[in-house]
Amino acid sequence: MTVEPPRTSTPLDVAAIRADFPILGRTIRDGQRLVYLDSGATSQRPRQVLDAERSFLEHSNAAVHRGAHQLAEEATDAYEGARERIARFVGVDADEVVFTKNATEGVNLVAYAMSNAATSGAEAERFRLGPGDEVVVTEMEHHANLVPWQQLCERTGATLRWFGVTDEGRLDLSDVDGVITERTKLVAFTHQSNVLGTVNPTEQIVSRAHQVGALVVLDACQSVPHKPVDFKALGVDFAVFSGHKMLGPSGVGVLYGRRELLAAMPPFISGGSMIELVHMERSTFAAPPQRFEAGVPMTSQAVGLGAAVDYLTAIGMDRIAEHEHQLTEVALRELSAIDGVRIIGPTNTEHRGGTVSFVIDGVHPHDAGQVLDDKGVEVRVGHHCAWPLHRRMGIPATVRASFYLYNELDEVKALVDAVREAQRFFGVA
Amino acid sequence: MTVEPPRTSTPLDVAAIRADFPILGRTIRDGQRLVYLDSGATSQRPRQVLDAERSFLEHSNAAVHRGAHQLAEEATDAYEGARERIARFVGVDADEVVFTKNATEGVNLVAYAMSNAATSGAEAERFRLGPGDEVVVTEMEHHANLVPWQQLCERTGATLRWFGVTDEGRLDLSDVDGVITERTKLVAFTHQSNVLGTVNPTEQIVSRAHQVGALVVLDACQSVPHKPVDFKALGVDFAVFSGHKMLGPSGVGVLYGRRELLAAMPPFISGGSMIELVHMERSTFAAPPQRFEAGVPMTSQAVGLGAAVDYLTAIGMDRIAEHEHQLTEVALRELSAIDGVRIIGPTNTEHRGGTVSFVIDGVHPHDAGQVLDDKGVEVRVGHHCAWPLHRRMGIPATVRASFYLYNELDEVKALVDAVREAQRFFGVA
Amino acid sequence: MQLEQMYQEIILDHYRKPHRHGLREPFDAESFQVNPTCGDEVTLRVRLTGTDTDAVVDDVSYSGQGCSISQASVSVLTDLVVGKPLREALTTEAAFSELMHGRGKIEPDEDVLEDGVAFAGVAKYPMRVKCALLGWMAFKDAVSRVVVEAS
Amino acid sequence: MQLEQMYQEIILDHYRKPHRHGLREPFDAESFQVNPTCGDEVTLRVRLTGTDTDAVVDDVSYSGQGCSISQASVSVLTDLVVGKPLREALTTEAAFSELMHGRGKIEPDEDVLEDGVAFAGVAKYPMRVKCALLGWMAFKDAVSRVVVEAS
Ligand SMILES: Cc1ncc(COP(=O)(O)O)c(C=O)c1O
Ligand SMILES: Cc1ncc(COP(=O)(O)O)c(C=O)c1O
Repeated sequence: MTVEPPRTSTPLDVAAIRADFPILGRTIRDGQRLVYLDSGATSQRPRQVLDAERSFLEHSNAAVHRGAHQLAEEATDAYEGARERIARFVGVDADEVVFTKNATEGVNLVAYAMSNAATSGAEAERFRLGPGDEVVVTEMEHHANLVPWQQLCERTGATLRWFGVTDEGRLDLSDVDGVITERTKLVAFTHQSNVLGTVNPTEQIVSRAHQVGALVVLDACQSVPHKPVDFKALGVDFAVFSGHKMLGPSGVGVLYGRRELLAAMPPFISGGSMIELVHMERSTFAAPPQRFEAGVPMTSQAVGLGAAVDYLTAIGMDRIAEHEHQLTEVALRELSAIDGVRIIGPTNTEHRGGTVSFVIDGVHPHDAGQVLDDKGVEVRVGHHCAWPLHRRMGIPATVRASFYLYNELDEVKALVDAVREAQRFFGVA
Repeated sequence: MTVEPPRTSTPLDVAAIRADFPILGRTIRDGQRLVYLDSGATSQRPRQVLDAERSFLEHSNAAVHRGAHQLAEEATDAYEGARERIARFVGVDADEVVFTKNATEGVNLVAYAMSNAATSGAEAERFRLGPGDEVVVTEMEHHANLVPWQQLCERTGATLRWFGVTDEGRLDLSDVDGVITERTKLVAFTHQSNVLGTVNPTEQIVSRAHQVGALVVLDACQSVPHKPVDFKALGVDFAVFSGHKMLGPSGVGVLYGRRELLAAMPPFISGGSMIELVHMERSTFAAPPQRFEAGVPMTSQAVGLGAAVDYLTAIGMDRIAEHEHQLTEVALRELSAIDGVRIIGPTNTEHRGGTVSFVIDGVHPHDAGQVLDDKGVEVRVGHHCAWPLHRRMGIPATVRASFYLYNELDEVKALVDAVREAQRFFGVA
Repeated sequence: MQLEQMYQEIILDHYRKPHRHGLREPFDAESFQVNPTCGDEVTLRVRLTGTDTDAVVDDVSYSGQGCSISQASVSVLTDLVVGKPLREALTTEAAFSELMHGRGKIEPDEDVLEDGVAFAGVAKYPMRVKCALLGWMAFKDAVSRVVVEAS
Repeated sequence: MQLEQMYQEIILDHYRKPHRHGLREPFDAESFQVNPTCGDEVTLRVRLTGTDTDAVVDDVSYSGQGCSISQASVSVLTDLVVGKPLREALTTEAAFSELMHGRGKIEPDEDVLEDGVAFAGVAKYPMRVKCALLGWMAFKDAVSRVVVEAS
């Protein structure tokens, strides 16, 4: 295995980065070195993020936006400061960032706001859906960006349509104008597939959607953690991502919404801190983002995510993308070279991120995963919450390796070796 | 000020407890000792909870229920182990405990499941609501247990009714049978008021509700952290509480639901990990509690809440209740003794928890809070997310002191002194 | 003790004896503003004379409930804007808003803000800034309604 | 290496040459079970003869897809229950389920579980326990359907 010299930026000092992640020092099973290749499911946390959260909790913890004492003031500053940095990280303004518990809640927030529009005022008109209206998704969506739209259609009588996937694992956009039509009210699609690694062409989809006046929701769970992303530049109306996939805490996610859309959108979860006036008979609601953050929020988690964004920014998203690109290139090449191993998704690195899924003839992914685990190589096996995509590719499950800034080239080698071992163990090589 | 000797249990070693809470060592403004009397909004966290979460993140962090590798196995064990201990803490079974981001989400979960029942199968029949049906709440509810029901009524055409509050700050139950009737489909009320401290008589309300076949939702946010609570013994159908009010992390709450109800209830937030089968056209859903936990959950936060429950259990909820009872008794007596101070809520400790709200003639609560803060006394001022209750009591806002296991008697004294100082500062005494 | 910095005598005076208090007729527009975190409210009316660049603030009347900061602030507001050209009043509004968002690091211009400079200490308390701005938001909103209606 | 403990030869043999594979007629009830985390599926049919306490498992047929553990387990299941009195089959089911939930700490009874004892190593891997139980859940479910229909 050889690495080409980095093309656009200085290479990462991966050893120094790894030293920031306490968990990477542990072993697996009988003393195997941990080779963590499951960052697509959830990433690990650097000391800096753990420390930021702990320091907040040991010094400034209080309920934010509720009360005037000094702790509340410091906590609110920390929480809103995190919001500002996170917003800047994805090219938007702080008041366009809503904190959710995860990306899944973000998608549901938009989906429920749309069905709630039925019983809201005229300003919510453009969010209303009914029979005859259509919602467009793709066959490669994560369940998080599929099931909420199915449910929205069930609630409203709208129809779900979708773009298919080619054998190569790309979106079939041969009939964009036939799928996104005047009936389309919303288009939801993933920026990068969590199985195939495919990066979808946002421009073509966004411009057609806007041509027919449809809203665009981008699932950015697998892009924001791995490369520079600017939602304004992409022109999407909404986007979601999760903290835990980008070195941040679990329990916090982000919904971005264009200012004027959030302002017109009915609330989803209701309760304290999202209101303007409350009477027994009825209530009115606060301006965004508060309108969409009911209850005591994930305060220390937002602070932790702010620290994660600082960490990523200090390293540089360009360099991280470049690093993963190199690992992916080697992984694709080496895995493809093994007899009986088939990559599911693009086999080159063009418009493709650092997620490599594959199947091994004669070895069920679950069994392969067990052998890999025995070698300390932690990958995910199964349908990765993208069941329809697997069905489309004609397979029940895959083995998925996903890379991040802390992965090293010799971990790719460990993966490849473990795959060969799985073949040996099950007698197929 | 004198303390009576503890009645039923050995007194807490508050000094030892305080040593577990790093934040209690800090100062406020110009070097004032921190007197934290805002645990009703959010509690502080002991080292044990911070350590449990950090240790999880440094050793076993992974996406739970998704993948078969050793980290996923350890993470799932930690997450499900926490669920078991938390369930036991409130007298229910693990599969009746759903993790939410906060109590507010828990209430919304039930409210949305009920409107979703309209487009669900026959098994969801008993959750359906429509015109002519009634939902009953009380005038002392936190917005979290009021606004979601208003919104449910808007979505379904059902009618919201409520129990009033007496001048003494008790529920007016003089006409229980007139308020809860055959039309009532659901009764939602708070176990303990977050403003008045009032503990409501669950038995009378639950038995009338069940007599007419209505479901009962208990808001246990202010009871579970402070005394022994057993949901099975109370006979409620659903209950909610938040981790951050009971020494646990923010970003995690609990919805308890009776097993057979959860089994029949349609999902709320949808996405990964809550499904059974997913096709492009439609999906089926997993059994509870997974059905209600879409997406990567608040994993480390659940683990932290498990540690909080262990901490509270080791000290003993009975002893904690007794300790708060004593602080409350002294606070009520000393504050009532000040000319121009009026307690809002019961003035004795019968059926009453450790939350003491009051107004000071001639000093707006916001201004009083500022003087208290200047003395290091952190209380909450405003309507405490119970605006209708304040309107009912004829006041726009109150000052609220709320106690917890780490508060000492001399902090009550600091509160009382600061209130007198506020009167002096604004020239009303 | 920092309290005196926040609660300047000027503020307490305005709180105890608010200027131009009460709701009066005639008026061109009214705005109701509430601070949802604490429940402070103000209803404020403006009466303008003249139009466009010649417009002058003829009267500002108000009622409400709230803390000393929110009540004193709206009283000071009336001193600063009544009888002034609208353009000048809006400049004053901008200066006051800037002061309040300055976290105590902006030196207020007494020529522009007069009694308003007393609120410089409030700017150090971010949770109270909304109190000080409540009346000013109502003023801005009411003025914008007049302008919208006129156009 | 712990792998061999999990993947006993017996398991791999059943996986490669599953017993009684395929769906057959006649049958009294069918159950479809799926493991939503990994997508493993099994469709299983039971045919009983006799009734109540005399009931005997006449045939179990199945098809499905999944890992070696889930496929081998259902193959072993058929060996253990076909031709046995239903009561005995359900006792075996309970014993197997107990073994799988024992986290590797339960000593299996070879007289009851026969080839099933090979799964003792799987019990140490909690994430794989569901694989081993998939077919058994289908069996239990199918039997309960026969009983419900009969009553
Ligand atoms: C009585 C009561 N109910 C509900 C809530 C809402 O809890 P959370 O904001 O954690 O969802 C609170 C606290 O804010 C409360 O005190
Ligand atoms: C592409 C994609 N979308 C959505 C999600 C859902 O994210 P979460 O589970 O954090 O809500 C994930 C990860 O699980 C993902 O990879």
